Amino acid sequence: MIEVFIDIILLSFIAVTAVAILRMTNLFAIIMLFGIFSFLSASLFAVMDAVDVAFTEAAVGAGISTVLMLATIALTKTQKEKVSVSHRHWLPLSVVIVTGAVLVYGTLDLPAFGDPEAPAQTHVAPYYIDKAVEETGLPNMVTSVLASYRGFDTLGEVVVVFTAGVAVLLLLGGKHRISDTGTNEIEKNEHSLILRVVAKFLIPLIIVFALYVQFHGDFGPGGGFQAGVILSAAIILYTLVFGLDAAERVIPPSILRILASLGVLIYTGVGIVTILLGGNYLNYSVLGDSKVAGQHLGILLVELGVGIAVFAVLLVIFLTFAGRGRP
Amino acid sequence: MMQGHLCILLVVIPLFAAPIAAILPRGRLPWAAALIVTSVCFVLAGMQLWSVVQDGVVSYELGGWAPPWGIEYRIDAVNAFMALIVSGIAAVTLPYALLSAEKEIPEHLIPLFYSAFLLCFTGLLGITLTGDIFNVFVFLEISSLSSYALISLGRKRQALTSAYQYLIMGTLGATFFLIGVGLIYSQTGTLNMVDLAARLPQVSSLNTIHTGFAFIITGIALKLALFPLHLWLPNAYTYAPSVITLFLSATATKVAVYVMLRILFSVFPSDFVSTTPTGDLFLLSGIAGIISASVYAIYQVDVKRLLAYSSVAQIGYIALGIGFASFTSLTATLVHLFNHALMKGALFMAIGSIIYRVGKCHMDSIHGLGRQMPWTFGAIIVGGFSLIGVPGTAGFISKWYLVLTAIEQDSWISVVVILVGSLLAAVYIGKLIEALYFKPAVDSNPAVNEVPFSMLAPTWILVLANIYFGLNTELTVGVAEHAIRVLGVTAE
Amino acid sequence: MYTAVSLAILVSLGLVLARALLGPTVYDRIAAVNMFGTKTVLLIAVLAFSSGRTDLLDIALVYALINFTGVVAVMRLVTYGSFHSSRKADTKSVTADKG
Amino acid sequence: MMDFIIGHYNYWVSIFLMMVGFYAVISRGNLVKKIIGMNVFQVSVFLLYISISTVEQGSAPIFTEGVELYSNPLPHVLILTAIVVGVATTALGLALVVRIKEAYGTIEEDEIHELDHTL
Amino acid sequence: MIIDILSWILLLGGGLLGIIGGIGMHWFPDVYSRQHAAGTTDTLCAMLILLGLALQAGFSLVTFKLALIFIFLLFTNPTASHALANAAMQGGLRPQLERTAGGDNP
Repeated sequence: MIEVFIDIILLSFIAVTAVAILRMTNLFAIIMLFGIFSFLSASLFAVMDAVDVAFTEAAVGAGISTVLMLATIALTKTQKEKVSVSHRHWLPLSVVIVTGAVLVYGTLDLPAFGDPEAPAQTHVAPYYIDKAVEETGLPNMVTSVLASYRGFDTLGEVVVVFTAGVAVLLLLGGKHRISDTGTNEIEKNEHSLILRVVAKFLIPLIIVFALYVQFHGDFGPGGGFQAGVILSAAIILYTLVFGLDAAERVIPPSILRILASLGVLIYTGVGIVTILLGGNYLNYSVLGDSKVAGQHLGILLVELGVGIAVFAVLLVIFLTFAGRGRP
Repeated sequence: MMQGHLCILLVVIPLFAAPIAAILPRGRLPWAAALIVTSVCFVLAGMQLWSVVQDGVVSYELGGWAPPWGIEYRIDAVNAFMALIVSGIAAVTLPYALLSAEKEIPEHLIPLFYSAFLLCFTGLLGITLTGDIFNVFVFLEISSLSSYALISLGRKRQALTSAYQYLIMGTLGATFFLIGVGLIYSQTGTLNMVDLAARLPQVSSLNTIHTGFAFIITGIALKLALFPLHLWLPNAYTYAPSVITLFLSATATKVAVYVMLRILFSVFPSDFVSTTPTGDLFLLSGIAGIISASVYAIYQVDVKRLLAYSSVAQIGYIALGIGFASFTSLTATLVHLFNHALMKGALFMAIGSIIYRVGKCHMDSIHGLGRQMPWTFGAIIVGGFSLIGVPGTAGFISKWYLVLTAIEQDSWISVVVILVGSLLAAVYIGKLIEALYFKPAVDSNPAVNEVPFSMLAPTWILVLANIYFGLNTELTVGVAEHAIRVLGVTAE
Repeated sequence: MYTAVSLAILVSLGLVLARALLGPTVYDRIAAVNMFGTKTVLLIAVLAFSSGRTDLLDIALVYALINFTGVVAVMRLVTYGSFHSSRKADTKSVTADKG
Repeated sequence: MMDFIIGHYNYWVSIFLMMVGFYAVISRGNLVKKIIGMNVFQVSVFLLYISISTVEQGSAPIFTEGVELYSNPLPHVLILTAIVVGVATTALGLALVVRIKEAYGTIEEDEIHELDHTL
Repeated sequence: MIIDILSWILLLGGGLLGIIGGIGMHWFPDVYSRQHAAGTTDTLCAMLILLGLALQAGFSLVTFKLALIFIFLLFTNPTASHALANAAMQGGLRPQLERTAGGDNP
């Protein structure tokens, strides 16, 4: 009962936040609110038992997206949205209202929230719940569906991330010098001492935690994607506290680009190996002595590929944004 | 041994090559890698189509999991045909791309450029071959994201804004598609297309299915640039680098049409679709699209934009074909997909060649170039005739079939619209030819030569294909008819 | 008992959210976002116990970490105006308006 | 009636969020705001999917001794993919915004249109 | 039993502090005093709740994770508060030394 209650309260909060995002014009405040929005939605996912999704949404929405948005308003030096009066608002409004009405019409027939007899719960899904643990040997069904049953989707997902990395490099990767900073000052860090000490202490912890998430993903919430995001968050934190140049000394961008490609290649490569061993693409069962052992090994490898690719790409994206306009 | 894995190799080979291309050194190596990959894929796609036509539908279980639990690749004549179009165009584009891209793309971005190109190619093939509706979404996003990036590489700053506009429209479309898939899933519990087709008839009276259907169709229509959702297309095609314009115009919208056909004719039950106003809406959109886009095209002064509007008009013909939903009309649609890829490919290549020589393609700045670049000019003439639908070119065949259907269905207004559309096409192609050949050369333009052979050869391959498939219809129409029968639509 | 605690946290979440919405300065909002993050962490932790799913603690941990990174990023931006320079930026423009 | 409302509240709130996000995308002229609106729109779709996957009294789809009822893992997997797609799109969109600002000096749609037409 | 009662007291105390902190964010007139209200109660509230939970859990991996969360919050909150106040000072906001009616802005 309490979960339903929390669910409803959080949903109301999130609705209020969304309206505020729409109505505000100060972009900085909007991005702050977007952080809250992501936290709220992540909590909702947690309440609705989607632990892996909650994990990812928090790391991606409240973490990476927000930081990138901040970087963008810093680069565009725009704090305020201009509200134009000339816009005709009735057209978008009517489009939205029609869309919403069609959707509400569509939901009238939906089974009630949480109904265990709903068609979504009774056709394909029970197979995973009944068989996944036995067939792949992993307790976390989300991981086994993600990496094995629908492993090809996940390959696509990694490629999407990789594409984003390529795209951002294509757009922002070139040297762009802004005119007003002629002096090449030495990066002297003026960030407070406290922050630096704390960061030095926390970053190793975060890295250890990322590794835990990477390899614990078979048993609990987590996996390659989440681990990659957390690891990149650690380096992002390092960059924020110690400066961009220091971060690039620790991990040179050229290495990151190779790592990004490597991650995708590991995933695709595992599939090619399974073909060579006589199975279908991404059929991990042929990798080991027994079916379950093969599945286990395959999932471990592809999760590793995912982790590496996501870590490298997100970091490349962040560093590219952060380094834009650097004197 | 590899025979059974043909369909997956088609996607995996470019997928494997893309990250490698990204880290190759500058120079021509990334291009060579892309060239080899696309040519191999073209051959594989040909073999795939052959085997499908011979032995029937191929089902490939990814990960070894039986559908609907795992993802399935399901190849029949329709998507094998599409895969052949996509990989064929890619294979002709690449030899052309070498010089054109070197001229238009900054040197240090070349490896990433070919990587993105391969990713886009992978995405398009992935959409085509899959039998899982969510997988369509994933690969749709791969191809879309890479095409946004590729479009933004155009040299004018408008390339950035048009890429942004496309990004917003494309993402809205993809999200609409996602909403639709979610709603359909909530009532059927499955994502596999064959399984969906089996389960949808029992639930097709529910509101949720209607809403889901509407959202999926709207989402694809956005990607397809169906009139009036086409607003992103003219800008995107105008400002993208020449190579990208030619590749996307010949493949991206075609693949979206394919998804539309698949959803309308193999996923949803036909008696469900016929109760909705979908067919009429397509006819309406087709008629409005043909007329308005053709008229717009006439008034354009930028040649690329002119051709982009003409693409919108051509999508109108395709929409007409889908709207009639008969055996002949769908055959016409498929044939037109193929032919339009050929003619727009040839035309955009020729325009790209002009840009290669003079750096722009404004109507005023190309005066007299036809006399200086006879081969390129020849390509434009044949491509243009094909676009108009002159007998003896590929364009005539598809229009002919479309007119036949319209007469069959007593839709005289469509017949008139198709004819008027051709007339308008004659006007804008005429304008183009006049500017190229009959106007005196602009003084500010230096005398130019014909473009190098590596650009002419691909152009003329497409030009000759336009003529060949205009004279010999057995192959295209035969395969298309076979494919339409596979979709479950038969001649009465 | 867990119910009472989660309710208390929800109430404070509501209050913090109101502060984030009302502003008026950017610093108020940042503080609110930070506090909101902390409260969410606590909510998830309490939820983990009330539902007996201690896996949720991992999520709480990630929230705490992301919250910290986010706040540091905001701070850096407010102080320096970009992620790469170490010169003090003119930040007056950020702070004053009421959104 | 009450049951019906409680049983559909989740869907309706996510639809409301979709409308808000969609409206922000198509009515606002600021390019960053459009992207934020798009994010709101996408998150609301995630909410819809997860609402569909929830089973009352079910537990998270991680095998535990003695637990019989799990929520549906499939939409979770789909949404994980969709979240990643979302962040990829956001990153690309923001990169475009940065370049547009560099090329035009503004990120307001109206002003960009004006600049393009006065050329 | 004793442990149970103790943990309940801690949890409730934490919850109460959370509400007080929330009210504090509205009670005070300027950034610094609000920051003070939020910062102090926030850390203590987190401490109490996590300690209460740890008592419930006994000694296990769970306690370890709770401790980790605790360390995180312990470090992050004061650091964030400090950096925030710092940034606010640099940003030109002066602390309000006397209470004025409706004085919200610098």
